[in-house]
Amino acid sequence: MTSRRLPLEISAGQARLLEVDGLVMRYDTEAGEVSAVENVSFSLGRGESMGLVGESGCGKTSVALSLLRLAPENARYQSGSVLWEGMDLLELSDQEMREYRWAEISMVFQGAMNAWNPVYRVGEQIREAMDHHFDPPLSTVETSRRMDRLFNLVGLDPAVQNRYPHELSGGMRQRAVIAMALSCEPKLIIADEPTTALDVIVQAQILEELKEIQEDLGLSILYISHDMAVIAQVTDIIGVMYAGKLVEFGSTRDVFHGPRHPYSYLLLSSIPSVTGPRRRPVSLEGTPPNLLAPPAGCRFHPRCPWATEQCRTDEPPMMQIGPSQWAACWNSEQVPEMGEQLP
Amino acid sequence: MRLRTKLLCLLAMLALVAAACGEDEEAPEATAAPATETTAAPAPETTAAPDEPEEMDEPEEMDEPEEMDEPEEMPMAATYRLGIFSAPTTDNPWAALDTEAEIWNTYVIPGQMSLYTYQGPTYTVVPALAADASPPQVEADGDGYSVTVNLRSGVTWSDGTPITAHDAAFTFNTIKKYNGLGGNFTSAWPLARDDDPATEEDESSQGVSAVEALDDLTVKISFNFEPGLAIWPMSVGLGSIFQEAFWGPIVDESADAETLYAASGLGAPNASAFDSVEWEPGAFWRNVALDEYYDSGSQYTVYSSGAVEYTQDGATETWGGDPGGDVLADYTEGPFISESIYSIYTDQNAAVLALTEGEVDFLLNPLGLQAGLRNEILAAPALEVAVNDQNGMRYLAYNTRKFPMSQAPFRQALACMIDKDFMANTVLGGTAYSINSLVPPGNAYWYNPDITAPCAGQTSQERVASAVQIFKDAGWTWEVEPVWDEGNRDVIPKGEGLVGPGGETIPPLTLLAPGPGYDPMRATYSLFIEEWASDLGIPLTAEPTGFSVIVDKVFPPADPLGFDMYILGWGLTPFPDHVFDFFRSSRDSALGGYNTPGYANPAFDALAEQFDKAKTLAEARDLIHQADAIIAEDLPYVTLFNTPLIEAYSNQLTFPYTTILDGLQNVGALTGVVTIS
Amino acid sequence: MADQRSLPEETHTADPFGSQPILHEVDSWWKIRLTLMRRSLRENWRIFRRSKVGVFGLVIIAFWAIMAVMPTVFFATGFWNPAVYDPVTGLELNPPTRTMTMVERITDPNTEIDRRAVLLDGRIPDTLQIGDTFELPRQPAPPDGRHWLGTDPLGRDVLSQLMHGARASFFLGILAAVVTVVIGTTVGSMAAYFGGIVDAFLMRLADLLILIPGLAILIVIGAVFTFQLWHLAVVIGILSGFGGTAIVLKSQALAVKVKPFIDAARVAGGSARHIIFYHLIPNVMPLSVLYMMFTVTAAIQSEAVLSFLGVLNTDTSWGLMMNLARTQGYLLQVVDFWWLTIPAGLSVTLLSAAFFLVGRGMDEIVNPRLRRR
Amino acid sequence: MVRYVTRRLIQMVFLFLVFLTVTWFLLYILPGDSVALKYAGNPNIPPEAREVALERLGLDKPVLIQFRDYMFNFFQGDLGVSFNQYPRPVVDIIAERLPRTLVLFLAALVTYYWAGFLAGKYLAWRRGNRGEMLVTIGGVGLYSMFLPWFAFMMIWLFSVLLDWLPLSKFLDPEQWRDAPFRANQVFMRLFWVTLIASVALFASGFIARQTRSRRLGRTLRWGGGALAVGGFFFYWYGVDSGQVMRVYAGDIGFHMILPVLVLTLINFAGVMLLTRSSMLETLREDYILTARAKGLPERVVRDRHAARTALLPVATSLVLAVATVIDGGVITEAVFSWPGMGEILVSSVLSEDIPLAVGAFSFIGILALIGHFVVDILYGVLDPRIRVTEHG
Repeated sequence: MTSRRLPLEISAGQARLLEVDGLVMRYDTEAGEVSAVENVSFSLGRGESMGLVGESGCGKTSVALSLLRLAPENARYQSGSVLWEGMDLLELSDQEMREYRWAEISMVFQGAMNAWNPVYRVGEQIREAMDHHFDPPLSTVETSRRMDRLFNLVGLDPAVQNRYPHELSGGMRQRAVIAMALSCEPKLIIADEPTTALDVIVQAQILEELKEIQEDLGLSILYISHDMAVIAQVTDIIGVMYAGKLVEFGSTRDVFHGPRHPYSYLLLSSIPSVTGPRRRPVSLEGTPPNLLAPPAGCRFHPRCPWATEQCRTDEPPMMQIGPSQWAACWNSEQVPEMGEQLP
Repeated sequence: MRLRTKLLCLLAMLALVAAACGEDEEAPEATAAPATETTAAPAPETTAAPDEPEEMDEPEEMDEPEEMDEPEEMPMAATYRLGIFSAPTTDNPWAALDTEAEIWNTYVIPGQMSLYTYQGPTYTVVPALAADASPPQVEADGDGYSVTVNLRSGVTWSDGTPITAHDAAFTFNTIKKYNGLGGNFTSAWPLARDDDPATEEDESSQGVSAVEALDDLTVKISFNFEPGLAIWPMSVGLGSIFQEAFWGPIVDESADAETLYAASGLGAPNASAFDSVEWEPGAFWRNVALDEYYDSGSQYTVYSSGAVEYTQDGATETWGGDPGGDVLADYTEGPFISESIYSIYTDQNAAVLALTEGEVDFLLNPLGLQAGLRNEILAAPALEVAVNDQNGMRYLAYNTRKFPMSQAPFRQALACMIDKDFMANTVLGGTAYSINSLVPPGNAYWYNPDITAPCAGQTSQERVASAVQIFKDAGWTWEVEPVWDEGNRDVIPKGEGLVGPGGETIPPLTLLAPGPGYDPMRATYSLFIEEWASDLGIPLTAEPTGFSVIVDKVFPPADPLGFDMYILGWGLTPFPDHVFDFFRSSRDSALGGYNTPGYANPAFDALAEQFDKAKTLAEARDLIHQADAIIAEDLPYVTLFNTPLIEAYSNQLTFPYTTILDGLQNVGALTGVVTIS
Repeated sequence: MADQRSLPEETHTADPFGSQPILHEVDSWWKIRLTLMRRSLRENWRIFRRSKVGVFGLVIIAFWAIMAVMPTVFFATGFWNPAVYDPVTGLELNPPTRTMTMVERITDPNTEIDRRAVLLDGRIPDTLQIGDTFELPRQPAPPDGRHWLGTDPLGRDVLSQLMHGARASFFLGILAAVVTVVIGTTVGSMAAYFGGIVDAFLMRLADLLILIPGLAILIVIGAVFTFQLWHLAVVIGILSGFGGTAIVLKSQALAVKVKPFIDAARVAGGSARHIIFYHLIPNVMPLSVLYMMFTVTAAIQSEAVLSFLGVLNTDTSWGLMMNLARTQGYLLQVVDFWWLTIPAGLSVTLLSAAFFLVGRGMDEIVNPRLRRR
Repeated sequence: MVRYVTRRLIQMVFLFLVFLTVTWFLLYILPGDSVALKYAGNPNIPPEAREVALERLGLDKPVLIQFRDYMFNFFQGDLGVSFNQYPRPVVDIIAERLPRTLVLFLAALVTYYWAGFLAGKYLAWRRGNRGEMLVTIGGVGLYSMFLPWFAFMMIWLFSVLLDWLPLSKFLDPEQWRDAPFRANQVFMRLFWVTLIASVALFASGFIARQTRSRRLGRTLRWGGGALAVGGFFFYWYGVDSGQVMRVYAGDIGFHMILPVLVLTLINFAGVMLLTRSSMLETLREDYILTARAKGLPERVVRDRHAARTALLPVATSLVLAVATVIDGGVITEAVFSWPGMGEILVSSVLSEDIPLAVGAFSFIGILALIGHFVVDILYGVLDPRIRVTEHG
């Protein structure tokens, strides 16, 4: 299958910061080869924010880790490229890649508690990143000045840096994680489930702050979440992944209002809408496929209510549906409008 | 961080080691400065003959000039390095004779004086402090008895002061002060009870009532009964005498024996040619030769008859009868070494390595070397070997208080089945030899060569026949009589339903023996005895078990019927009064004695009474021979086997004799007369 | 499996029965349970197989298991005559001999006898003159066609002893392990389930057992009783089961205790005993089996050391073989008498290492966090 | 926290009492008694002498009185006098033996934990490496080696064949002839000097960790380290008392090499496998991924993040092992002729020397109790998470 880069007019005029092109990544396991990321392509510009959604195990985190080349050691990149400002990250040496990490792309990990090493103070762990990425190294005074600024930026008392991770509340920890992600002035932050473990109020605050920081600093952010609501709130572009494949891609607005892939549709419909028209929540039946032996044709066909014979045999390519919307479905026209009752 | 800490600690440790080892040239200076008390030079002082090529690679032996204060006639001055297997526990000679009566303490602590002493290699009793060639006779004296002993002049303590009758009296009074003390004191110096007169029945009331110094060189020992040979001279005559000048003040201050034992005895005057100067607990003990030893240069000639010719300052005495037979030893008293160092090896295998590697010259071990080392020590060019009889025995004991062990025919028939030579030569692979008498052949004076094993020299077939005959003669019967089947070389059928002459059936019997972990020889032996017993139809089960389990069942008098048979071993003394102690009815273990079989034989007891009163060695020997013969016939014990005592020593050593009962270890590896080339 | 971070969190307590808490009233309950067990066994075997060291250990154990069975076969088929090959009372009556020559000064102790050797060996007539030759039976004898691993100083077959020793080791190890598991799981589960005073009592008791120095206490007990193999097994089982294992299993059981299926069982009217034995114990069992393996290793080693020290009262064991070599002075004559020390020493190492390796392999089953991704 | 510690202390005392009681009675019920065992082999000792001996040792009194007296004295600091080395106080004997055992086994412990930790760390880090199986099997093989036999083989190799190291014992008698010190003084000095140096090292590292400034921290860390090591050497080379003792300390150190080597080879695999498991678990933690994402060099990720946290269970087991050093020496001490506490333990039990045996046991018990207590505290120091849970 040929890979096609998706032209994105949505944010035309900006230089592409990140272009992922036909990325195929597999895990070697004893049970066989797991097809974790299958021909995924997308791109992201400066200052844009993008969301990747999908169920657990659909490969969104694998994509994110691929950007940092941090996938587990049994991962193999079959084909495709990850271009960062035109340079293929997959071609870099380990040493070069290490220099890229955090300085260019940093990450806010899911489950902020586990992202902290419990035996070191928060400040130490942030300082550590700065120590390795500034050349010439920052002076001690400069480091602590920056540190104070970072903590102020994420709305934390700078005194927090002298505390241990477990001494902080969930919200504080997550803010500190963001501070850490910002510490080396990256151009892109990957936020992997940044708010999953938090209560709704803190969640909203943090998302708001992230958004502000993004705008202030002109950052790009790649959000990764299974929570459509979160994505809708903060992103410009959205990609929906299913079983290692990107099934729908487009501006957040378009995809939310008119999903054209059955999976996106069902995913969105499963969220009860509080504000929109009242509708019966639709449940997504079945379980995601076993990626050791993914189904032939469209990977979603076993669970798709609109599946046809073609879906079982031929894999649908990414097709442009609207001006800023693409979907990989043979029968995208059959997908009902949001709010319509299912037949 | 912790990791680095550990690393640095380790490095520091290693560096320290390297530093300390690498800079030996600084060592003497560092040592010399604070060296304190001893007479010997701090640095290694041994000298080797310069033409000895083997010594060339040990530079420190060449460095120092020869010690000049050694007596002129001494050919060599060297360090005698000995290995011992357990750390000494005390340096106090009193404690070493009482509570700390361990062989390891005895090896290292220089000996005290006594009136008479054993002379190796024949164990003849010869004068030490006493002047009379043979012990004077006990005479009636008022209510009791006494003996007056004249002492030699010129016998000195290691501090140079003469040993006098006052020291002997002091020793006795000290023992008396502490109510007899314990351990070896009790047997060497039996204490007369003051309150009630001695009686024949109560042996514990008999003893020494006083020891007085009539003058410096005359001591009078009083008894409250008429002592036999076993008490005078064999106990009291050999008892240790301590120096009053040193110990007197300590004894005065010590309200109880505990305080006396707690006093340090390092450097206390003794009567040997050595002084203890250094004790590093758990590591080594060092004795240094005296500059002036009273007996130095005396000549000893020992004959196989037991006689000893002693020449000091040109005057010759003859001890222990008329010289006769071969000359077993002919030597001059030393010391010819400057010091002896006793190193502690807690494992025998490590000690043997030390011996073959030349780290020590001799290993002091009451058990000698292991039989399996034969090849190794024979192959070692630098080692000489001495093999000797052990004064001991492994034996099978019957509980004669119980049926069927109470029946002599039963004991005899089972003993008849036991083929001791087969066991020793074949099963034990020649590492043991069978014995028949209660006094082993190595104890030549007392050994009774006429005693043979039951059914000696018979084949298996004949043994079965003899055993069956013994039972039949005594009126025992079988349901199925055991028959030897020559074709299968086995007893087929085995005996069944053996009953006594009165129709008594035999209850299941147990044979206790040390487990294979403690002594594989006796464990295996017990299994063979079980097999032979079952051939005859005796329901005997061998039960190899813990040593202390057997001791507990056999010795305390709580339940004299608590065992059937057992196998253990004895280590013995040169004077074989054990022959009577083990079997006379008054020493029944139920009464706290050592007659574990509960053997009661009036004829034997009568011999024992005579032995108590015996005055001469010849008389005592005759009684021992008779007693030994009775036991060999009546068999409350079946003596089984003995192991030779194998000793190896550096070929640099020269001993005046190496053939001696219980080996060279029993005479302290002859530190006083050994020479080292 | 695809995505490292979205793996369902595997825990120690993946409970195959958790979904059927009410099934215990049903007749087919056992059948279901058996099926589940078989399935989980198959799954566990699949995981275990991946651990090379575990499989390696299993192969060694299998080898020794065969060794342990062999004597029975040899005796039953008459290949071995018990009178000769019995490990305790067997005796080679016709040992190989060698011809020795009496010499003045020895060069080769294997073919020549020093004059001094006459004294060393009771079987050599002391009338022998220099130059005479003499046939001397060899005991211990080196390996030959009859005795593949030679004979020991008492003329017994080493191979037979080795095989019987394997039997003793298995018996000891497995008995100790079973005692460990029974005590460890019961005590751990009870402490976890009841908590409070029961917990405090049991755990303090466990602390007490941990305080006791193992080897010394075994020697004490060895002095009290006629210490046989099974005594040792039980004591080691109790020490390790009640001590360390119970404490680990208790924390495990505590984790299980808060799982929903326990509540469900309690709501369904399960008695304390029922819950402990049917729900808690099966769930801590895998971990306890792991400890069982380590107990086997410890038991084999303790036996060897105690026998070596001569404290234990057994007929045949590897430690006892070493003890005999030690007390007879063959321990350091590795080159000349290798068959007395190397086979036994190596066997102790091999078998205890094998159980340890199997334990390592099982660790990966029990502790999924150790598995390869 | 205070309440927790108090409660623990009370529990410890109670536990110790029970332990003492159990041990005492266990030894008491042994068949026979010290006197019987001692006199069983000597037929020349009359029965009266045995009674004298029994009375002297207090063994003629009723059991409960004996026990009461023992406990009463014990808690007044009087462990009684040894039966077998009468009238030597038990405390004296232990004081004679303890320093040797401590120095040897602590040195071995530190070495094999260090070796095991390093090996385990690399094993986990290079998981799946071809060497992994080899190292594991080799390590386990050594771990299950039959200690006495292995020790002899090593002695044979290093002392006989290669002749590099001394055969056994802890000193060379000929070198110690007229030594101005007793070996125990040297052992104690070795112990203290090394301990002070280690504590100084640890403390400087600890303080360095607390400081805000990195540069100061680094200076402190290395400065403290240099000072500790320098001080260590200065003591042995510069200070008079150290200089004089150095030769003797060196001799002891030289004799320690082989036993430490043997113990290390036998034991490191246990630590190695523990570290490996612990490290493998740690490597699955998210913060390792974070550390990598931060672009930290692999060495930093491994040592600072993975190994540091993986150290926790290893350190715990180290402290517990310290508590058991005394009884671990039974075989080693015998083989290397290093008479220490292990030898006491066995010989006192075998000769039924109750006061000495109970004394030695109680020492082990106290050490073990303290060890468990320290583990709890140490966990708090190493893992900041614990500190808080304790408060709450």
